[in-house]
Amino acid sequence: MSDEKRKPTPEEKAAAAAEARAKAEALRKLREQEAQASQEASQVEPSQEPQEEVSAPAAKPVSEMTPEEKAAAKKAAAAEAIAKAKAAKEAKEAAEAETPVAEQQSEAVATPAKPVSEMTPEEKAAAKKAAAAEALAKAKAAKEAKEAAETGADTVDSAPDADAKAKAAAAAKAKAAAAAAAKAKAAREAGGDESGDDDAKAKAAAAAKAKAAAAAAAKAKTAQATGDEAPAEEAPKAPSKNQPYLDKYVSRISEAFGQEVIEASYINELGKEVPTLTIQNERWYQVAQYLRDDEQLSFEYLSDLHGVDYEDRLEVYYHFYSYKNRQSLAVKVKTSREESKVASVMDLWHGANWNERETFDLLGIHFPGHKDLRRILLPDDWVGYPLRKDYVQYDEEV
Amino acid sequence: MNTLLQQAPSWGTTLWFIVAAVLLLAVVLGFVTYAIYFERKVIGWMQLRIGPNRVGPLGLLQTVADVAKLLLKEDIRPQHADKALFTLAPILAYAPAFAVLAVMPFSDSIRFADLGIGLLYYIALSGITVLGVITAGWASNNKYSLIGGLRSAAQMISYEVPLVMSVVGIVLLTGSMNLKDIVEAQRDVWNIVPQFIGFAVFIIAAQAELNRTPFDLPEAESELVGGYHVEYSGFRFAMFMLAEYVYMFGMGALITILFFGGWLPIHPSLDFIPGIVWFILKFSIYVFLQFWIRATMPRLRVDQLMSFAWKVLLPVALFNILLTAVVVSYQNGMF
Amino acid sequence: MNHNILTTHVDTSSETGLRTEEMLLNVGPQHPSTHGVFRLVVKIDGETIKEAIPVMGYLHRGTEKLAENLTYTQIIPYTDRMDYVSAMTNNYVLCHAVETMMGLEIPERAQFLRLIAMELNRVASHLVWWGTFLLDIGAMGPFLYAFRDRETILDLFNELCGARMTFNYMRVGGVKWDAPPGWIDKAKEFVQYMKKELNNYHQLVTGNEIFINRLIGIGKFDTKTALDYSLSGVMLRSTGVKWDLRKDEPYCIYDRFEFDVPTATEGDCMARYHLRMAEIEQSLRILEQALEQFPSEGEVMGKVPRVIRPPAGETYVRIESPRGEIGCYIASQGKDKPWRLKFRRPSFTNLQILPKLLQGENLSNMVAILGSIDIVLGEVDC
Amino acid sequence: MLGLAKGLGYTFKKLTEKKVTHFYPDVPFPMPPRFRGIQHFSPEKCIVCNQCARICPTECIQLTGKPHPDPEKKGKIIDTYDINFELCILCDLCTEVCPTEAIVMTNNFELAAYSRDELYKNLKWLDDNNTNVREEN
Repeated sequence: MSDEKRKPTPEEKAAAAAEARAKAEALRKLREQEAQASQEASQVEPSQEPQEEVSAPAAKPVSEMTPEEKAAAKKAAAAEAIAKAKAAKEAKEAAEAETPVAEQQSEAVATPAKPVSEMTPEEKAAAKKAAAAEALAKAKAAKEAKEAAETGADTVDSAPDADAKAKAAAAAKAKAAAAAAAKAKAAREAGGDESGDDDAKAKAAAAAKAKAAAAAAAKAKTAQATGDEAPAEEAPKAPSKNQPYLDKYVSRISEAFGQEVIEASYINELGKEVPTLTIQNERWYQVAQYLRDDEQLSFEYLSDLHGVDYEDRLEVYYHFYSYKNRQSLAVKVKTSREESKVASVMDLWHGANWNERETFDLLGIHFPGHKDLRRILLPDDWVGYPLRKDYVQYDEEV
Repeated sequence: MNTLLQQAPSWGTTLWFIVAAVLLLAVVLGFVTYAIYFERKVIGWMQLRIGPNRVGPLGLLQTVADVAKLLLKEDIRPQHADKALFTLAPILAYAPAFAVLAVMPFSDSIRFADLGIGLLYYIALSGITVLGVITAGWASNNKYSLIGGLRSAAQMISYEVPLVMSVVGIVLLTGSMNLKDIVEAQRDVWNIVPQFIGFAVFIIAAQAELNRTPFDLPEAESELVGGYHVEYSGFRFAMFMLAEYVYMFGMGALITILFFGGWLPIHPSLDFIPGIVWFILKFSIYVFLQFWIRATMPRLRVDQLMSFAWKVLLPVALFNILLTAVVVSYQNGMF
Repeated sequence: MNHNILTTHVDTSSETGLRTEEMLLNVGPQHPSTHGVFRLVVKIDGETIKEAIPVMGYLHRGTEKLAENLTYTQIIPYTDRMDYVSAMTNNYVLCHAVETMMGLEIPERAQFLRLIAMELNRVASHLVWWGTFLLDIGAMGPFLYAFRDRETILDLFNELCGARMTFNYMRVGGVKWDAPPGWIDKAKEFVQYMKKELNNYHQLVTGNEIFINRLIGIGKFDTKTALDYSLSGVMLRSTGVKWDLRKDEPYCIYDRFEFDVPTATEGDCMARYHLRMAEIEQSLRILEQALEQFPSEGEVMGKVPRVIRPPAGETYVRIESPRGEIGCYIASQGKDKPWRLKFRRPSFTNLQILPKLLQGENLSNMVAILGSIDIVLGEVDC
Repeated sequence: MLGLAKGLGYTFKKLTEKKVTHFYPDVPFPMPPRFRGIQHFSPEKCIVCNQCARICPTECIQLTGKPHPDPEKKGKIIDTYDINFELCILCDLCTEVCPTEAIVMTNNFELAAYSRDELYKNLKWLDDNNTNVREEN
């Protein structure tokens, strides 16, 4: 539901119209899916356990899961989601016991016809599942949602009727979903470090276990959900429009350098579906060169370069653009915090020059190969790297 | 005045000279004060502002207050500046600007020295100002000053050539370098008509000589911050400021004399209006033009400036001399 | 600063036998033409620049570090202070990034208000550029004319959001204020006025021979260099690349309006001048349409959770600011505060080409080239 | 030459045009109703919820509450309330979150002072700053 997505390109319009017509069918399909999923889930469940532990407390982004993980998670979650209506209640209680922040959350749950837009993608998707059954029963909710959808008014101009209908259905689902979403949040908070309340934690822990898997699964689903909800339902695995590009990049790079240089590859659903690669640090320079020079890739424009401190590692984020192919690509290169080193790409893209200096200045990442690596924003005699999470300002008197 | 000049020097006459000089200085300072005031006003009006309006009625005392402030300011000299030259530079810049006024005939009766080579005197003395500017640039021990000083030297020397060349036509026409004779020779028609090419060259070169927009490179504030006078403050800075405006006064007077017929009226029938009024009127138009240009024009680049002087102005001025010479010879019946 | 520029070269072996010396000139941080507190150390031989080293950071406030301890709503006022000449686009890029992550839906009316505010701000920004650029070139009149017209825009903003430059107008999910009564009509009036006034600007400056001669062929580069140096906005378009994020990766509701992306092929200061002037025209064109189609009623704030918590993950969005491509990267851990916030500042990136452009140029061209890049130091130093 | 002449023509026309400058400070500069000026604080409305201090991006608001003097009543009343205008960026967030409109914006904006200490405004000062109070908040 990002900005872009709301603007109806011709294809999207057509799709929306088609969806509206096939709405009833879609819903039926969804139910089938759920039934199927619940069967599958029972098979995959054991393998699911360790993952939810990882994903729940640290809120591990989808981005770091391999496709297989994602798929597995989804299946498991689908099954659990059905049983979630009940859990929602629990979560509410848990939330109430929590900090004021959590209270606000539960307030949000109570408001009727809460639009999808308020939920984070993973919640949305999770909610959708849980809601599907409820939604059918709730004719009234659908009506409310319709109104909400109309005020939202995105694709009003094209086939307003059909559109609104489709939206109403979606919104109805979303409404029921809100309950589940809140639960997800509560669970995550309990898991995370925000709430110090032991009581709440204990309560939430139960919910969290059931929930986390669902959330993880949901994330996988958002890939399709971001665009439009109906297609996601029709074809749950419908890949992002950028999936072919990602596949192309992966195959080109693997052909040239072998599989192992790509540590991970995925579509970043939160970031306008940009294909994202994580490249092995040691081979980065060669890969970078290839990215720029290869005919089919030709990423001649470096839009952004900066570093992120993830506490256990540092990452350098590159955002490339190819004016030839009109395609974006995000690349991440990891490095250790102690001996941070990422090959400089300054001689490939001159625009990296100051950006690398800035990254060095603020995060202390070294760029071997950079010709003039010195501080750029801070004074030359500054001590420490401010954007590191453990940074404390140097005080001469201490 | 003429009688005074021809008398043998005595205490009495010397006193008279001094009084007259002080009087002229007062007039010139008054002019500078209000030239600055009007410059700010005119440019303000053109830029949809109202200009100075806080000190005195209509802001008339604004410049007075500014000058008072400059005179009362601490005299600051940069530590590694050349002490002697730093002190000398403003005087060098100012003195010739004032000295050239000695030969200006403001009207039939109001004038000082009546030199046979008045024009030459003016040109020769005004060339000294550039020395002051270079000295200031060098002595300040500041890189911006130095660049400004050097730009100024290059510019002033380059533009002096077309400036001189452009008035040769008038000298040819008049047959005299005496400024009074030149004015008298314009009874029938002002020199601006027969000498239009010369006038165009002169007014451009004069603009460059004055370091005024669009030729204000030596002090280009957006490039050199302030150019040669960047390190000057207080009354020394006031001297430079004064030199600039007095020089403008001189140049305005010269142009009025050379091209606009000095104190002569537009038409002989308007003779009842005193000559000095005509002079001031014509002179004011030129000064207004200065302000007007300053409100409109961007600045030239230094290399364009030089090539413009040598490749455009000088040939045009030479052509003007040739043309005038031919015409004058024809009139004298040589052909 | 341990850089080779500090060693100047003394030429004793010249053919003339004259001893010449290169000179280090410190331009800035207090210099009228550096548009803020930017410093350039230039090595000059006479008036020819041999080498130029930009030094910046005098206005570095650590926005990115501060943001790590602020909620998203609290960061918005900080973005006002980055590119303070065009704060609306900064507001927008942050909100847009958060909205992209959260998948929020923005009400129609808010979208229009955002677009109108951004385009007005683009006009205002270009007017500031026009005025200051000409001030650099040595003409002081245009500066005041430009600021007079910008004043009208700032007054409009003042009425809209209660501030003239630091708007803090946009919020995640919408905008803070609806347009006050009569505001749209005033904006319409301004657009009509500005269209006419723009011709006067051209009359005053564009045909001026001195001006033309100072800009033609100065600060020239080609498309390949532009891409290599990650240039964006007018800097890129002046080399012939037809690229405007409003057109090519439409955000907000730009795809509903008709406008052109002016391009030039010369890649010099003159081309950039003409492009910016043409961009004002196009912005006015967008404004005309947007103000005409402005919905008569509707919400200005979408349904947003009380506490804004983007899901864990990261996003990078980019939009077209008056200076080029402004990007916002957010790494979120699912908290109400960003884990890492990074702005891709067009001024910073565009400035990188400066040392290359200045090489071998005259000192007078330095200010023209620097002016034509159009930097805002609040953004360079962030 | 034509370009130069055109430019001169333009500036000459402006010579007589109406001037656009204001006579500030002789004539006060009217600000639109939404203008974000110095805050006005009404202590009787404050419920000491601390939201303004928490939302402030520059942490320039400091407040303390004390128990309600009337023992019958619950809750707190405001004791001290300081805004440090060295830091305040008048971003409007405090007035936005205030549930009781105890803190509101005014149209006053003249803050210049000779000493930094004068920029610390306490409860009384903020309470007395009650002219031109903004209506919409």
